[in-house]
Amino acid sequence: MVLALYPAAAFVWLMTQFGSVSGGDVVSSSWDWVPTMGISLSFHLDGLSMLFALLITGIGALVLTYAGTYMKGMPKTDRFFMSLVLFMASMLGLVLSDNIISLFIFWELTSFSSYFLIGYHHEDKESRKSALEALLITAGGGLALLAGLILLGIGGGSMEMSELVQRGDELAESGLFTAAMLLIIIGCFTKSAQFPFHFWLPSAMAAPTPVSAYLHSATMVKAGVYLLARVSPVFNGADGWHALLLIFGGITMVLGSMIAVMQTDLKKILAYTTVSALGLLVMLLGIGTGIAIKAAVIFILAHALYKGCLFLVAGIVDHETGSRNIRKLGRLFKQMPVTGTAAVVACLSMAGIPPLFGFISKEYSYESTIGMVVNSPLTTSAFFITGMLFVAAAGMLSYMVFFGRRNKLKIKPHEAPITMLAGPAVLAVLSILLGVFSGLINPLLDQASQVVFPGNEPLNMKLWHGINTELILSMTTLVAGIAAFAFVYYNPRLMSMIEISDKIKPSYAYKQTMDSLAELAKNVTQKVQNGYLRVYISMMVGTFCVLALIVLQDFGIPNIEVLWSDFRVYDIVIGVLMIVACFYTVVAKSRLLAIAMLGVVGYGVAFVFIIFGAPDLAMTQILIETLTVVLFVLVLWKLPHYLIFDEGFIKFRYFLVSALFGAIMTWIVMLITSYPLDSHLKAWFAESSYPLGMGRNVVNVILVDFRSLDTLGEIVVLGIAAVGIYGLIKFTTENDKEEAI
Amino acid sequence: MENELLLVLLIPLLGGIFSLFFWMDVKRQKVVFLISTIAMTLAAINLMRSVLENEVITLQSGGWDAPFGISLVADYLSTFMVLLTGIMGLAVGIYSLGDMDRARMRFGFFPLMSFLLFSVSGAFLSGDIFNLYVWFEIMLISSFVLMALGNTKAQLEGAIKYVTLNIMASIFFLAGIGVLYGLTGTLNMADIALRINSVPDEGLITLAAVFFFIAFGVKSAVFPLFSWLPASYHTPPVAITAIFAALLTKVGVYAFIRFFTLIFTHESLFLDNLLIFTAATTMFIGVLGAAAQMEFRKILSVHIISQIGYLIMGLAIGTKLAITGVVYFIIHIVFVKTNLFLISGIVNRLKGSYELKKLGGVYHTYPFLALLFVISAFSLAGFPPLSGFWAKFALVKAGLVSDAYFLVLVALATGFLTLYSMSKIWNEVFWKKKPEDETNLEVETLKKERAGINRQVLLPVVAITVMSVGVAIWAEPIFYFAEMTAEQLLNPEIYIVNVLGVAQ
Amino acid sequence: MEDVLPFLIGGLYAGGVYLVLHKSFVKLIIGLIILGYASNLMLFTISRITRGAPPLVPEGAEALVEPYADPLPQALVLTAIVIGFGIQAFAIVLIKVGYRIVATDNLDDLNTTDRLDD
Amino acid sequence: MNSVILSAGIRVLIPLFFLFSLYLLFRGHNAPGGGFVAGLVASTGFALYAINYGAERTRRRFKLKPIFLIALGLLLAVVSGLIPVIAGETYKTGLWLEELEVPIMGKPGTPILFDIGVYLLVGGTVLKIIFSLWEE
Repeated sequence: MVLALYPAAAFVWLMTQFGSVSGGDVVSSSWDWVPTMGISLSFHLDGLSMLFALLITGIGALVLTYAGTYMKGMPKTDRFFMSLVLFMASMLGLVLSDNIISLFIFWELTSFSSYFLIGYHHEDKESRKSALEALLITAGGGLALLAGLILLGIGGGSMEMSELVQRGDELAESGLFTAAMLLIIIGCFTKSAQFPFHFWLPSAMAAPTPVSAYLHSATMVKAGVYLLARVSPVFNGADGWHALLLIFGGITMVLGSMIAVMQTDLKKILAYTTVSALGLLVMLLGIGTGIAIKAAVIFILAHALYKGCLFLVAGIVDHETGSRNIRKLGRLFKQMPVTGTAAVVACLSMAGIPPLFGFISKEYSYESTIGMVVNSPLTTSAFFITGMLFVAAAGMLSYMVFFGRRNKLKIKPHEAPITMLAGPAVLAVLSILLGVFSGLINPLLDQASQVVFPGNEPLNMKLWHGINTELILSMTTLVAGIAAFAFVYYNPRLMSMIEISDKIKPSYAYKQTMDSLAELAKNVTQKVQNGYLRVYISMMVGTFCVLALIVLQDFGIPNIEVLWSDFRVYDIVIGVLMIVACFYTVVAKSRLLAIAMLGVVGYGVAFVFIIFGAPDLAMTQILIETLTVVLFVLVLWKLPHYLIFDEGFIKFRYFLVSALFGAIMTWIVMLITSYPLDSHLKAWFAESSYPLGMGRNVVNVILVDFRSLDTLGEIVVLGIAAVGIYGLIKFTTENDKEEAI
Repeated sequence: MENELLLVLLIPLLGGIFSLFFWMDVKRQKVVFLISTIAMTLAAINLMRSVLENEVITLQSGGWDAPFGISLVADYLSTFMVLLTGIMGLAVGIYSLGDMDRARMRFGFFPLMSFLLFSVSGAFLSGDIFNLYVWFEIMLISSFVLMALGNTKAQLEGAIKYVTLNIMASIFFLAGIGVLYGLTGTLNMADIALRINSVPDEGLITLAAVFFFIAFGVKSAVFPLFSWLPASYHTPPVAITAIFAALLTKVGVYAFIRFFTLIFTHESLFLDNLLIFTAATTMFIGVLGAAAQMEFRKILSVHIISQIGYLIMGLAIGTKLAITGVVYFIIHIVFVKTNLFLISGIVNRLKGSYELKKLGGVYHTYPFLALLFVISAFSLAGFPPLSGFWAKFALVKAGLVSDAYFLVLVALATGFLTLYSMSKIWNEVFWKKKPEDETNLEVETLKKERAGINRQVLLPVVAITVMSVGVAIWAEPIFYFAEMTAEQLLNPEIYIVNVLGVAQ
Repeated sequence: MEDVLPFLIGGLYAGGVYLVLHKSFVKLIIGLIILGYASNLMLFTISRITRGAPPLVPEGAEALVEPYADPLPQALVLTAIVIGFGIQAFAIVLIKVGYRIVATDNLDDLNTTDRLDD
Repeated sequence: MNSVILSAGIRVLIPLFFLFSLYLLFRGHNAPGGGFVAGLVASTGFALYAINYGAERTRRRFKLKPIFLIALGLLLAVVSGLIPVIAGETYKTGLWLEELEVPIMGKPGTPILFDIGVYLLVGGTVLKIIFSLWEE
């Protein structure tokens, strides 16, 4: 409750700026955050930001007050309020940011904090699912948005929105323009629940009602609309911009309102009408004429006022009666007169009845579609259908809950406490007040429309425009809407009358996508990570062979003719002996033979060292070889009897891989040794060993002096190996006995 | 100056040696380890200070001029990696004081950790390819032993694969050293960088690069060479996994960066494409692996792979901005990934399991732990304003500036799947109610809960979280440093001149 | 012999890889050891070899007298041999202990740690 | 394995092995040999002893624990590099007593000290491994 003071204070501060911003001034401040990356925290308060900021702080204060009572007695409210305040702050940051990256940061923060708000009832599986759905969709769109914003920044050469909007032409030529636009649109569509991403919003009704009232009517879902409005000076007129917004906005709008009237859950009705309203806004932005922008700006405010109010009312009803089913509710007005009045006022605004603010908004909408150049009958009828269904929905929300049939409730409802009533009451009063005295808000909305559509004609809201096409349309809508409501009212099974196959719903597509993603993840992982060591090894060796062959194809097969030029018998003998021993090691059927042959190979290597002037190596090799064989013998009798034989085909495949590998290595050695070696090191060691290193055995001098660091490392390896072997052998057997060695 | 460099290596080495003298005396080993790791971190800070002043510090071991002896080189990148090594060693060390079982301590856990830190720092500082091989081998043997220490069935199974595949990688490494020496007749990296231009055919250099690609590819766990990692990383106690996750694959990546900015700088379409392919597949297949797992630590381990993909992506793009992103990304994942591992360990202490199915309800009972997890997990998923966002942002921007749209697409999709896998953990471990059917486990759990969180295990987690949030909020100095590092890496002359004295 | 060595190296590499691709514990370790020989020999050979003439400074002389073998690769190979020994020794014991605890003689059975649990 | 002849033989052999290993160690700087090879030879001697008398008795006979040898060897190797640092030189710079000429070894200096460290460590390592395996 006390928390409500923060947004209230911010609201008051904003109001102090009201005059100057309405006058067209821009309040801004900036702080370099990460200049290396071109990111600053720069804030910018113009008409559009002001409109949103007022909504965020104003409704925020009301919602916090409301939630203080609503959430009483629920668990972990402190975490809840923490998330809510975080959300509020980030939402405010979003609409005030001028730097597109800091805007994005706040954008993501709203997704983040809303995840926790939607998942408040996290022990409930559905709640978790809804929260995740909302998170994944908005964050997925966020990724597109990030790419889009960066492209925008690269194309426009600035990260500041206020500069970018002035560089529309420059951007249009940059080639990144269309990509940036598409990506930003995707981001906004996900956030603002546009078709086909709309379904997360109704699911998000799993959140406590104050959250829905705040996030899902007035603020978060409008962020997408806000950003579209913000960038529309850049994209207005671009190919595809209008068409995309019109088509998707239109579908969302009509679909949303149609589904809304088929619902019985109060919050679901509100959610779908919100979806529809967001579609309407996107569509208006898509029309993009001066008048459409005005309509959009007005509708943003109108919708926030009545929808916020209705959500709060729904919360009160739910709270006091324990039910949100409109078929079970009814005649609550007597017990809840204040709530009922607020709801009725809000519904009238929603239905677009004068003198409420919603009426003005509807007039402007009609005006903008009538003024459209192309397709106006189609858009007009879309508006008409939506308007009609809005009227019906308004009837459902007010008449069916507060009047109409007797309710089927077990408990006797009573009016909510004042703290909960304040919110809906204030919002309802505002709906009336701004409708009658639209001049109060006119300058601000005018500024906002100027921001979205630079050079727009001044806005001049009036309740009464005289009798014109818009008014006639409006009235017809009303009549049709009442008829629609009657139809809904007397057909309680409307929902089941129209069967829509699950499979064509986007939510089904989402589920399918997530499932198939999980499936794909599983399949790929099982294939790549199948648990067979030999497959891993062959992947490694195979990769090497492929890469090496690609490189080696530029080189010819080295010349082998020199091979027999200078041969000595014992060389050949040793070579052949080693090859044979190696062969026997490979094919031996007994462990002992294999190890004996291995020893032969090892001593053979030592012999090679002797031939080529490396006595130290030979000595070491011989000693090591002996030790290895001893080691082997020590552990051999603990090892499995030889050997499991693989099937012939696999064996053959492995044979091919290893033969190829061997051949490549031979090829490489011959290739490299066919070039002369730059031997500046060799010469230096030859000369310096005795005078500088005080030793005649150059190899030893290198080991203990010139490159003694290597030797140090080498002995560390040995020491660790000893510790490791000790641990391997003793760990299980003598776990905690005191150790003697 | 050169002794400042010496200290960061000498301290952990002496720490390890003295721990060996106190064999089986766990108490003294603890003290030695703690002192030496703190001292090492301080020495690393000191070295960083000094490197910031002097750009590059070189220690010519034995006083022999390069390229005849072995050079140890501290430039921005390597110093920064050493500093991270110190910090993570200290953090994980403190954690293990509270978490590691006594038996493992008695069988050399502390000296092994010291040697591991010693070898990792050595690998970062080495300026000589064969010497680098030696550091790799010390690192390998100590990680082998740490991996297997305890002889549980899972550990041994994992260790056999880990050991085999890494020995194979060493074989490629050694062969690669042979090829490079055979081509240039020298081992000093700076000297090679100079002489590689006179190799008769650039194809030969590419051939050498293939060897190192395999060797470092295995160490850093890129596709299709990463198989050892999912097979083994989750098997030892969590402190060991955490230090491996923090450092070992990063050494591979470091070697990649070093070799591909210093030595293999010739124009090669083949290598460019190879890196791009590797980056994309590693990112994506890695994160798919994480999405498929249902065990806390396995998700985290497999996920390491996808982040290596990001780092390779930066290297593949190769511009200054991209390398800057890579440097920042390294800080980010080292902090965040280590932290997540440690948190999984704490959850295991509390609830007695790593299986998502058996866990639940942690958010309810341990909100603070949940908060720590949320910060790290969402940071990993790239949520702003946490460090993961900056890391992703820099790389994505670098990709878009350089028209690497394909890589950016994969990177973003990977980010999405990362979010998916992290939220899976969050859902199952923290939000979900604890499954009630296993009553026996419950009793056991209660017993464990009393031991539960102690100061030693919580302190490092909190500290790392603070640091990771710190580098996000104060991203500017880090990015500034990262940019300097990138600049230094992209101008190898600085390195060469400093190591060889003068350009020859 | 200089010309035989590349083939010998190739043969050792091939034999080693062929062995490690088997399912048997013992073959795995023998294969790794052979691969170790192969890479040591490769490092030795590829750095160019000189017959006879170990790099020992004769009494009375100050420097090596031509022809002499390049001492540097020898030092490297020596280090590599020793390191290889340490690591192989550990691997041998690891495999032995692994065999005892995992209780299978088929490497293909070692796949519990990779398995996806669902 | 406790045959009298073998025992007697080993009793003679062990000092021989030991002396030979020292010889290899010190001549290493000027002729084939060196700390590593020498360490292996020395430990082979002890290993023979162990084979004959069993690890338990060998261990009792030689008071030094292998792990101590390992640590000592490492320490010696490190310190041999540190002495020049104290003298103001770079790490591991060879310091020589130039005027001294010892038979077999040549001039004594820190690199020789380093080699002795290698020798001790190798001995300790091999003993540790063999004892571990033997006792199992």
